[in-house]
Amino acid sequence: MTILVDKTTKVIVQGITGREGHFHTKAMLDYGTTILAGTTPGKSGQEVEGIPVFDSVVEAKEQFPEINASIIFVPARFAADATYEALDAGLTIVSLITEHIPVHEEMRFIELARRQGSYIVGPNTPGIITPGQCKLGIMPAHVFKPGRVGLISRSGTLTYEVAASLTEAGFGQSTALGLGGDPIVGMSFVDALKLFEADDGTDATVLIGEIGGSAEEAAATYIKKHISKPVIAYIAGRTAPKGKRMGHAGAIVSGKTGTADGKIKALRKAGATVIDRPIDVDEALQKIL
Amino acid sequence: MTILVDKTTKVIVQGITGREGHFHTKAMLDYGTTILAGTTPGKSGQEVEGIPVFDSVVEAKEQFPEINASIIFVPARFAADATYEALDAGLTIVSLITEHIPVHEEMRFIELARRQGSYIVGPNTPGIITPGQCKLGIMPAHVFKPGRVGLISRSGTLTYEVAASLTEAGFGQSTALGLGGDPIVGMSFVDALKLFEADDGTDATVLIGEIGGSAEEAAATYIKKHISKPVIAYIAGRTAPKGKRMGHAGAIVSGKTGTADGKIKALRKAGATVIDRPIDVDEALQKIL
Amino acid sequence: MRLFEYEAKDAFRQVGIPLPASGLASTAREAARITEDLACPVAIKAQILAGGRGKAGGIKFADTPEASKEAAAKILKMTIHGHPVRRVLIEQRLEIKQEIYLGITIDRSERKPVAICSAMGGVDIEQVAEKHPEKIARSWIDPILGLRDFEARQLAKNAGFEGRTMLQVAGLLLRLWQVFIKNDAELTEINPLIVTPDGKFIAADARLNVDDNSLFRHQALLERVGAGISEKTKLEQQAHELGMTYVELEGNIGIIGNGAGLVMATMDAVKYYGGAPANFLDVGGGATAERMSNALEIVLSHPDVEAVFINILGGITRCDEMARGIIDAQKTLPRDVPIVIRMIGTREKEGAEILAAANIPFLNSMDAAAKRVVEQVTKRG
Amino acid sequence: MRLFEYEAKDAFRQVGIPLPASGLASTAREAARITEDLACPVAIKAQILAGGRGKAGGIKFADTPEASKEAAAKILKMTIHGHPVRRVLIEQRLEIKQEIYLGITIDRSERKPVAICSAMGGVDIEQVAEKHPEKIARSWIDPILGLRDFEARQLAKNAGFEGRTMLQVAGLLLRLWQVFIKNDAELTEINPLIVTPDGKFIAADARLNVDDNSLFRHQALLERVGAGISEKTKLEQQAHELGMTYVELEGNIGIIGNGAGLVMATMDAVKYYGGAPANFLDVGGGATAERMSNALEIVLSHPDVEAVFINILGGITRCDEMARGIIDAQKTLPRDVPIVIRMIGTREKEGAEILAAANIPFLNSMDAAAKRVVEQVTKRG
Repeated sequence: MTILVDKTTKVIVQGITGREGHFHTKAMLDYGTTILAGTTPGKSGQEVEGIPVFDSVVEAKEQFPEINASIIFVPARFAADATYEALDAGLTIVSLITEHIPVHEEMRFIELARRQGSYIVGPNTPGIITPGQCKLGIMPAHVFKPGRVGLISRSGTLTYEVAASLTEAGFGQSTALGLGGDPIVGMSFVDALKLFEADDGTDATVLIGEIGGSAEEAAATYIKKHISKPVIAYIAGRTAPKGKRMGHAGAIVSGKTGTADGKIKALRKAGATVIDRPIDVDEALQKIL
Repeated sequence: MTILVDKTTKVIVQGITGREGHFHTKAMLDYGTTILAGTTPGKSGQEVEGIPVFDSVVEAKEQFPEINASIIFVPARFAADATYEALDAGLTIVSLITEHIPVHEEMRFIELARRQGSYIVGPNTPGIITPGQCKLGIMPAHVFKPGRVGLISRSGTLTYEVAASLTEAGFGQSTALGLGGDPIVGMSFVDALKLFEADDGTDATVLIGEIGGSAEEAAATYIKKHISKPVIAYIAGRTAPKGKRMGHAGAIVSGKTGTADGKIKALRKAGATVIDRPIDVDEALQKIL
Repeated sequence: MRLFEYEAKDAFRQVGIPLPASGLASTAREAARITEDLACPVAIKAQILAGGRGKAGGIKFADTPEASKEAAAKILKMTIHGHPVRRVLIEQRLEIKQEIYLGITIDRSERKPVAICSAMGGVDIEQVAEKHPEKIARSWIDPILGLRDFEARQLAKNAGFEGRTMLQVAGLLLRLWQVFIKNDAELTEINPLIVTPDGKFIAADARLNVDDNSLFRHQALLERVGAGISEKTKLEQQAHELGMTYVELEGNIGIIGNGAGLVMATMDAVKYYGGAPANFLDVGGGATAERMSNALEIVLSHPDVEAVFINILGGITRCDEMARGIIDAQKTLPRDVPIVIRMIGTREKEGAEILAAANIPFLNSMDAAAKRVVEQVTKRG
Repeated sequence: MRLFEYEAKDAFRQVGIPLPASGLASTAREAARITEDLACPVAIKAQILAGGRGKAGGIKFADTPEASKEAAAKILKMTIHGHPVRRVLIEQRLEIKQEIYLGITIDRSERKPVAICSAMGGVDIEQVAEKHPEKIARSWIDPILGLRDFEARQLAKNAGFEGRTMLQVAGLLLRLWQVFIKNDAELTEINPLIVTPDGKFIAADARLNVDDNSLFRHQALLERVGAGISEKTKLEQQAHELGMTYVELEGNIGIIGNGAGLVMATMDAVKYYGGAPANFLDVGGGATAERMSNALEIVLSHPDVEAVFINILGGITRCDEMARGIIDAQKTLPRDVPIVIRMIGTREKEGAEILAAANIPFLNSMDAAAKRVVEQVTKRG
């Protein structure tokens, strides 16, 4: 009915006693997310908003074996370890809010997640929300409404922008997720498109991309081959200057991918509807659904 | 009918152009082992005893995809890499002859083998022989004869000693293998006992242990629970002095395991026949079979 | 963070990658003395945090200390692509039989390091990649296991090397991998790796970019960053130190927003209505009033800016904080330009009250705001 | 290879494990000067490659430089468990609130590193392990992923530490893991890790054993080995340098064989017939004639040896080589003792011919040979 999270999701908040952790624990609880435990090493025994704090995920799982998802607010230097810990404890959904994590650590925990089949959403993500059921993130909840449009984005605030447009136009969302703003992220457009395609609660997917990398090009290839549901895409950064080149290696690896034009062309060619402005999502969906 | 290797085994010799590699390639070929290829990085295109030499296992496998086992004669500094290479190429049996490999590397490639379900026999092993079918090792072949007794040993020369006694007494071997003389080895008594138990070509197993470690104690525990076929055991080192203590940690980890007496008691308790001298294996088998 | 060539070469030296004999000079006299010590023909190479110095005249050759002094004097007066040359590297000049390319970077789509090797190295490597992609061998590396010896050999072989040469190139790839790992690199390159007529392999140029997010575990680099030496312009550097991302552009409409994607979308919207952004400024997530106030100051330091579009979509970022920042900044702004504010999201009501109290209007729609700010500039112009 | 305490502490210092202030002295005068510099009560600790020095009087305490000088002079004259004391470590004496045990070694049966932590550290840790196994927490470490922070914290917690102390102990475990990895250690221990009355954690003793097979990648240690400093006796060291393993025992029958298991079985067989082995000597795999000849010399250097049993089972090792070695050795042997040879396996026929030509008898059965050698000694006795 939705992807990744729903009303059965049982959450642990890693870094719950920190400023952000505490603030968003309250916001998620207010939204109705089932949070069973939190961790901050060394602070076992405390409580935050009535939620018990443990030294480790494993200890929390001893008391609440039903925990299956984590949201991580741990500072950058310790966030990789928190992610390893969540994976090691067998959690299948990790919403990794922290930004500025060393990229070498990111590659390692993403590889580990891939091996065990867990999803890491992020790092540097606003998280995941299944409106009306579960918010595993830091997004302003009021711009989202339950519905049947899937929303995937590489950008945080732009997700809210588009969600607000959708909601205003009467199109609720099945699930919305930010993939994360870092060059390396756990979940890709392709991973999310695959889940939305299989989800009978989703009629169409809105994909919000931006310049840089080749995630949108990969999505286009995948859409062409495997996606039957309509895809609407918006690519930010058409007018942005070319980013600084990452040596010859960067040019060799990325080839001609990375520009807004290239991404837009690839997505159009794959059958997606590409819109020029976030507000155009309304009209595009009207035509399709 | 046998374990690990038989007449269908297709072998690659890693380090084939070295002195030992070359010598034993000839000996294995003489024995009838099917060797399809050899490797020595940088020497692709050469031949050794009529066997083509490749730069890498992957390249050899391109030409001979049926290769499933490797024997490694690569010098200690490079042997770990050769083992990673064999595992990466998907080989399921690796007979690792080289000794003096750094123990940290050993732990790593043994862990990798465990993950993918490949067997590493050794390091520092004489290898594996299924008499009359396949010799994937450096043992003097004439002391082995085809038959129905499985032979597992931690020691090289002691394996030959017992094999010679068995052969002389008319007990041939289904398969004989040296687990390797290093403190850390890939295959354990338990792994081998499990295979012999399942092998309908084996009637009884001879286990040759020695002081140090707790592999024999682990074998005893396993025999008691899972092994229905007779096990005859010989433990070398009853009169050896206690080895030098490996700090407090060594004592904490090993506890009371490691002595010949302890191992003998454990094996007797598990129902194994423990013999005092290698030549007693004949009499012991006569009684049992 | 990009390192200077000489810094990258220090990192190379630590893992045993062979380098030309060299010395670093910040004056022409030093250059002469180093050349005398080296006692061989030398290359004098501008040390700047940008590429393309060769074509810009930043590399010269000299056979004598006097010629080296003269060349260094010239280069040390240059500014290349906006970067003043403060130091030159004086290096033994090498005879070249072959130029090889070796590089390791991060493949974003695979989320893995990728090692790249080509027997056709040199300045034209990107053209080789485009026209003869088969001449460029790649190998993706398991980020947990790292580059193994056999993988390095296979990569060298795939690039066309054989026998002993294959082993030598593989050995250098493994050392380059050490550089990559030890320095938390995003990128490291040897281009060209020179093969001399007598068969030696020497890294003639060196490139090393370190992941900014890893600087906390590289004390020495942190100190250099503290000293303000980087490839960024002054305003970019200033913004960076304040926790924001700022990039200067050619237009006249200042752009401030929270979140890179939103800022890009804002620029696109401005362009959609015929305007031209003067900059990209992302205040980042959870910005404070002070940061917003700093952001406005930075944007207005750019003399071309005729109007500013502030686009706030509150998530972690709170509208009330942003509103306070705007009001604080307006008290001390150097110039009076129209500011168009779009604000929705977390604490929108509180933010609205703060702006209303100060008589500052704002809009809810990004699109409408983009249209308005373009009108402001057109009206003025 | 076992390192001296001060060497282990150097390795600890490099990863930031806190240590007492200290200095190394090889004379009593140096000890006095170091004590003066430290300006605090000190411990004077014998630096030997063996345990149990405390109970043997190898650790003394002093409050003044004079007392330190006196204590050092005494210790520097000692020989502890066969090891002459060449140096003493002069260390700031610590006040002790608690003694903690931290160790990492290799678990042979799990084929993984295991980290061990106990709040009841100190010299009696092994008794704690025996009587209160629940007081000893262990954590097996994935050899590819290494010890992760969260695992170190869990281990500290399982050992009974909580809150800030848990984090501190975990931090030290992670540093000890760095020592383990960087040094290719078989074992590294801090015992005791002292907690001072003001809550500081300091490694009072340090243990580090490096894997002999990894020495090629630890140049500094290789050099020390080259200098002949080790925990082995002179003969053991000599055999080691020749590529053999030799251990001195109490009996009178010299034992030589190829392969550790076979040598042990040979000793067991000698014992079975009432004899007593004088040593364990494994010539190793693929030994040459020269090595066999050296082996005989080493065994006969032991004055108690009255007969020698050479047990060769040819695999990699070739009987002809061994036969040649025996003949070479006999020409120059210091003493004339009966030598019983058992020989089968690779090139047995060639070996037999060589021995026959020299009129040296040999047997095929290990058991028969064991019986014969015991008879030889009994006959003589």
